[in-house]
Amino acid sequence: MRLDPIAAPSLRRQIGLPALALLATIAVAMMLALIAGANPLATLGLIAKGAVGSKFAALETLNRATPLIFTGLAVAVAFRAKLWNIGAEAQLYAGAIVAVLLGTGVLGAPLVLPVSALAAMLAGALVLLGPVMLKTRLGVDEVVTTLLLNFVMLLFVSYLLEGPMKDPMGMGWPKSAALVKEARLPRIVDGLRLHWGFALALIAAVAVWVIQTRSTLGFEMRAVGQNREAARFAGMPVNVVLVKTALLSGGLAALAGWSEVAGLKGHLSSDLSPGFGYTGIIVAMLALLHPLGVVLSALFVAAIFVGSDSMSRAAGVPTYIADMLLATALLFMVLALMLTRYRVVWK
Amino acid sequence: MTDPRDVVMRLDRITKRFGALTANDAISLTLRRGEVVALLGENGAGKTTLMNILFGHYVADDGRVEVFGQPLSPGNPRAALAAGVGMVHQHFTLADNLTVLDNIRLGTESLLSRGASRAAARARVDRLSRDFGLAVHPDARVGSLTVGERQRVEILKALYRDARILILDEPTAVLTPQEAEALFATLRRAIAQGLSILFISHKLHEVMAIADRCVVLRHGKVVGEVTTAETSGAALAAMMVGGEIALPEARPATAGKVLMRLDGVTTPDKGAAPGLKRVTLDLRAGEIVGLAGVSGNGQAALADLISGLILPGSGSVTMDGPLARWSPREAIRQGIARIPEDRHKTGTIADFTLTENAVLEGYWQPGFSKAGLMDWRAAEGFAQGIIAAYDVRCPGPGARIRLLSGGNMQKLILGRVLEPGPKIILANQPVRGLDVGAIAYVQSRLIAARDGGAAVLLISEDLDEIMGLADVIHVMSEGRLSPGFPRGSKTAAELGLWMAGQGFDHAA
Amino acid sequence: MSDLFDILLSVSFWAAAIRIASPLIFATMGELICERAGVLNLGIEGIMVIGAFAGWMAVYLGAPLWLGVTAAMAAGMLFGLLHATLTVPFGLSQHVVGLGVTMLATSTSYFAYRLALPEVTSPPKITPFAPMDLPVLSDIPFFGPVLFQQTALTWAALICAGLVGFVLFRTPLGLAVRAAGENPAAVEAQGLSVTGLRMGAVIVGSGLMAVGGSFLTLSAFSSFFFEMVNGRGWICIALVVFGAWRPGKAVLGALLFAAFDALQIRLQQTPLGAHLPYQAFLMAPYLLSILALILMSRRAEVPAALMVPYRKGER
Amino acid sequence: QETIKIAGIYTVPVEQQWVSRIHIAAEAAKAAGGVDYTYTENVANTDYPRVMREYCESGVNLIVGEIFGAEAEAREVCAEYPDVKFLLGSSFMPDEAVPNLAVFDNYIQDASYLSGIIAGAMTQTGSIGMVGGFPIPEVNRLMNAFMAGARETRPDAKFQVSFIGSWFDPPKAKETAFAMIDGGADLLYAERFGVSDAAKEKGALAIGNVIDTQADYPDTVVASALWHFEPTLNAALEAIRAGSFKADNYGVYSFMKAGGCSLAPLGTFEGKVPEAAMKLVAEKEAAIKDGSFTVAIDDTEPKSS
Ligand SMILES: Nc1ncnc2c1ncn2[C@@H]1O[C@H](COP(=O)(O)OP(=O)(O)OP(=O)(O)O)[C@@H](O)[C@H]1O
Ligand SMILES: Nc1ncnc2c1ncn2[C@@H]1O[C@H](COP(=O)(O)OP(=O)(O)OP(=O)(O)O)[C@@H](O)[C@H]1O
Ligand SMILES: [Mg+2]
Ligand SMILES: [Mg+2]
Repeated sequence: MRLDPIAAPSLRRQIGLPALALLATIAVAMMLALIAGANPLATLGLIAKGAVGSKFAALETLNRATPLIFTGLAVAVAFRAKLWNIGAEAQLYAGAIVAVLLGTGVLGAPLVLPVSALAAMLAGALVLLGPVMLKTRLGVDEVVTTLLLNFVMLLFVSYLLEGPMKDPMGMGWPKSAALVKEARLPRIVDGLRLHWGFALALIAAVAVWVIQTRSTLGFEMRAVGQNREAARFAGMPVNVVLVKTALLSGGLAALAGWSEVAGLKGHLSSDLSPGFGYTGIIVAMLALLHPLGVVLSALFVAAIFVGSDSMSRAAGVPTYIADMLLATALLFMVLALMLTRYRVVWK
Repeated sequence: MTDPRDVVMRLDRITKRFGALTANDAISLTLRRGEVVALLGENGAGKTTLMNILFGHYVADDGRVEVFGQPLSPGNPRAALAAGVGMVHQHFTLADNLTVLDNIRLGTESLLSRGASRAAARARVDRLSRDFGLAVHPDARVGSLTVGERQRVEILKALYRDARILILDEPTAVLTPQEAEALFATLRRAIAQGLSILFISHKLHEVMAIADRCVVLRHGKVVGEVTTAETSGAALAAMMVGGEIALPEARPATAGKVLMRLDGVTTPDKGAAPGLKRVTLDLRAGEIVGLAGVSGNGQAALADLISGLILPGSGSVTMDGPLARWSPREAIRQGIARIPEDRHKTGTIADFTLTENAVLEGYWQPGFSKAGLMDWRAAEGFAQGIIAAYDVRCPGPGARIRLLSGGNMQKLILGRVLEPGPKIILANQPVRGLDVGAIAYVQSRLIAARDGGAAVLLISEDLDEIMGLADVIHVMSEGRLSPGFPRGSKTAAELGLWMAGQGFDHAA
Repeated sequence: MSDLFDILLSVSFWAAAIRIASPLIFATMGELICERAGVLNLGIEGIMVIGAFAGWMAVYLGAPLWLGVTAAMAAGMLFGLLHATLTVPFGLSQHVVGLGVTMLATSTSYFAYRLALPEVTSPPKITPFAPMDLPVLSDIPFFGPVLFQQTALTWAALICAGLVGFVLFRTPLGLAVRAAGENPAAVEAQGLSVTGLRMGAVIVGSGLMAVGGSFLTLSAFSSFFFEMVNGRGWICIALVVFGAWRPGKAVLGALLFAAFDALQIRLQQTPLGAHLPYQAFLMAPYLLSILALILMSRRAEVPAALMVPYRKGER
Repeated sequence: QETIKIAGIYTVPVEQQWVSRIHIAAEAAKAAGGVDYTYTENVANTDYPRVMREYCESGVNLIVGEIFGAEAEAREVCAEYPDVKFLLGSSFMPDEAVPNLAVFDNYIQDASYLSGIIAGAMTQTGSIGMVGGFPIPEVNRLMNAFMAGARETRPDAKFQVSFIGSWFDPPKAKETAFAMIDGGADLLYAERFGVSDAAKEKGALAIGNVIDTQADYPDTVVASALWHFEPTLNAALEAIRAGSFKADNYGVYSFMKAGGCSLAPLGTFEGKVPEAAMKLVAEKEAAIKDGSFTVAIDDTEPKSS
């Protein structure tokens, strides 16, 4: 088997293959429903209904997409520069911690949101800076250091929540005090959970897109990612670029945690993120590291998850089917996206 | 003609297309026992593609390959190896982290077997090394070897498998003249043992020296086939490009003031590569300084120093006064044009477009960006200008540079560094791997820059190139620099002695 | 201080370290094989889950223990096949496929468990591997109980590590696998199939990861629990780097990590434990891993083609 | 009478001890008739409010579950769906402003205390090991009551306390228990799965918690403090049927008085526990039931002694 690059993929290919991937996912869903003794024909409708079937459902999907856009952007920025940041999860929590530190009464009304957002970004950046320094100075593999820091950070959060940051009013449960009202991101639609964090995520995506395509920094980041030696020879400050990349990437991941706390939860707990940092990697790669694509792929991931989770309840299938379908959809989709650009040749 | 039974390999109407491009167009070719055939052609003529088909890396769209009378199954390197074909690729195929012996043994034994003893394998490698004059240490890690040693490993790999046909794709492009000589000695022994050789090179004197027959490709087609004895280098060159090549004629220089001075500069060694040892050197306006020497004798350190990659450990570098800061960007700011030794690794970014590569080192300058935002229109205009002025053959400024042939890539780099009107030009192996036409073009550009008042430092292992172009010649050996010899004051043999390190004892 | 020495000199501490290390050794060897061939397998966490599940389920349904191990291995190889197909011939991102496989294998295990046992309110048990009390050997002071009262699966882990080392460094197959991770073009040029080697390595490696997972349900414990793998797979990825891609060093790393784990459990009971938050102890193994990586960073040799997909005929 | 549709939303799988008690009670109510029951397990706290809303939208009448990790948001949902009743595990008090939310918790300190009395009598070395998941109030409360009970019969008892930082890692819990046995413990308080296994392998004893596992460890598990969710659920169902469901604290339905907890039968250990201790247990049990004695509710994190 060989793969031949296609110079100019046809529109049919570009739309048809992803559509096929979705169809295949639906087929898997039906098969699983059948195995679980549910009505396979109902699955498609139930998934769609659960993901976008009502205002409530659609907004929940957007809600779930919000942190994924941030972590997806964080990963896209880093991976573009071949900085393998697997630690968005830890950076996310760093942002969440800052949201609580500054949002529980330390700062007042007009200042608290912008200041805590910036401080959160800085905290996330610092978390990533460590591994990046180790990489640039000592050549320590960042895949492993960022991965391990996720566990350290989670334990640190757990320590904070059982120690210094424990909510005195929390009846002993390990969680932080609640944010004051001024530190909360307002909701976009009254009565529904969607908050301005989603809008901020969209703005961030556009900003990252501008940085990557229009700015000198974006040019430098791509160059360093593609060929470090050539970038250095061309006079680019490679380590500075890597550090800037880390700051941007860690900062974006931190915003995910910050917006979850400020927009949704109102407090920090050690299960704030069900793996948003890891899913961000999938989101970013699905988008081929394109910042605007990240928005689409985050929405896709969120819709599949929320839709299948809802379907599992409506159809009476074990809830784990949601993750199965999400994983299936992802794998089919990356394959389909690759096949839009390559043709399989059997020799 | 000889007995047809002597034909060891026959390519029959091989055609290979990459998209719209036909890289090989119905190429037929035969190789006989004990014969050396040279395959010639411009960059991108389709030579490597043809060899890759023969060896099974690519599958031909049409045509067939016969080895020792048997058809070779397509797309299957294993079959080619089994049939007795060995190939030394243009870009070596060695695993750096493995030892020489492991690289050679790789794939020679059944994967499910326990494997023959290392000792036996080593003995066999030792014997082959001796028989063919291919000295390498079997337990050395390939990553620590010089280019020449790696090539010996590649040849040993083929011989270890009892190759009867040896394909060499530009084997001398990266070799020092001494290493090239040694390679030819090896090849002669191989021929004597009955091997047949298919040989690709852009260096016509080598071709004249070793080949029995030459096959010339242009645009994927065979345009000529001659017996070496009945042709000349000039005739071959003309056949390749389809016309006469005007070789650059260097007029005497009129040297101006010193633009850069190195005074007793010493730099640290880098692994096996020596640093500079108290080097003193003047680069003058309107003069080409040639740096001769066997590669790995400190040229890299000198190039890195002038490129801004390293700082002098001791001694001083002055350009209109002592250097305050030193970095690649500072070097660019000071008007130094840098043509790197390796255009693939350091000179360009393969997946970037021509436009992006054109502004790779100047993107921060006011013309290309403002307030941190790129002006892509200006950048593309710049690239367009280079493409037009330097005759870069490409689909357009938006094409990825990896699609370009080496020569055209080099022209883009040339344009990138020469367009801003540099004061000093560092040209490190500027014509390596290029075809004769491209070489003539690059060299004429360098001469034109000199005539425009630039100081040029030309680093090359090709003594002919140095002697032809340089106004002043220095020789480097183990990090030391010889005095400057004016054009024509030393013969090649005399320079060779310096290269071997002989004059330095008196001079030092 | 004396607490620390007491712990370090105790038989049970070292026995615990070896026990804790056993699943890590299997899975680390699996990951090491994959990475040596050039494929980063982030599916490890999920493959350990499916191994824990499949091995346990087989035994629960009546299979003998070793058949359970085999079932785990087969399940792991199946997901390895999926990973390999997507990352090797199709050359998809190893990050995405790895995380996707982890998600798929994990959810598949849970889904299947729930379908098979919908009504349980207390996790069913099997009879796991028992420690092997070897006559004479077990009576050797100190080493006897540390080494010879482990279960057969622990022994299998140690043997497996030796075997992996032998195959990788002493056989033509191992040479080919390592070369595939260093320079696939070199492998191709010597007439071997990069695709075949890499796929084989990923499949076999995934099988070992799954056996590592099954250690948790067939030896360390007797029930299958959701989330019981608890990040062990990620640790193994760190252990491979820590071990500089060498089986011997990786086993050492696993033992070291396990020893720290065993130590922190015990230190929590010392006066020190009363002063420090328990999270500090749980963090220690991770922080020490990072520290160790820093200390050995200079010498580590990453397989040069790790994470680089190989597409034949493309340069 | 109309069927009451119950939906359970659990943050862990239904095998988890705590949730299993709710699940069993709900299944029992369903079997008894007049009730319909579905559930979703393993819901992340992030998703919890969404799942609540989904069930509300789908028209269930009563939602049971646990909102310890999603209090604020969950209460918002309750407020937004006033027609749906909620019976949720929570550390907080009921709120008059949200009249459709009643809270509960596993207040089984009474039974834990009694099991502690037996433990104190059964330990030879006087050293007791306790392995927990996280030091949350629901865990601390029971550990503290158990320790108080143990001190009744063994005033000099020493306790080793460890938290493994996970709810679902029996191998780790087992290793921790092994370490405690090495440290001299001959009796373990089995808050997590895995602890009794260690005790069994090393010939130590164990005291169960929330569920009865003696059948699996006949020679190991001496006694267990059981939680019964049935009184809590039945009270809620009655209130709904009577139309009197309101913001209320159902925690008391877990008290021994209400039948919400009990000491498991000694079973295989019948006759092996010292007479005096069993007498004390009986006394205290009676005192608890008639209200003359209350076991202190102490939610602070227990420390090794
Ligand atoms: N893998 C490939 N994919 C697409 N096009 C290719 C590929 N390899 C080669 N080509 C095309 O085939 C043409 C011939 O390439 P080839 O490598 O055979 O040139 P060559 O004669 O070896 O040149 P050089 O002298 O520079 O080595 C090139 O111009 C290129 O456009
Ligand atoms: N991925 C590719 N796609 C298309 N064409 C390619 C690709 N890689 C190489 N080529 C073509 O193959 C030809 C030979 O490539 P190669 O890498 O040998 O460069 P080259 O021209 O020989 O330069 P150099 O001598 O510097 O190595 C080039 O002309 C280039 O056009
Ligand atoms: Mg070529
Ligand atoms: Mg070339």
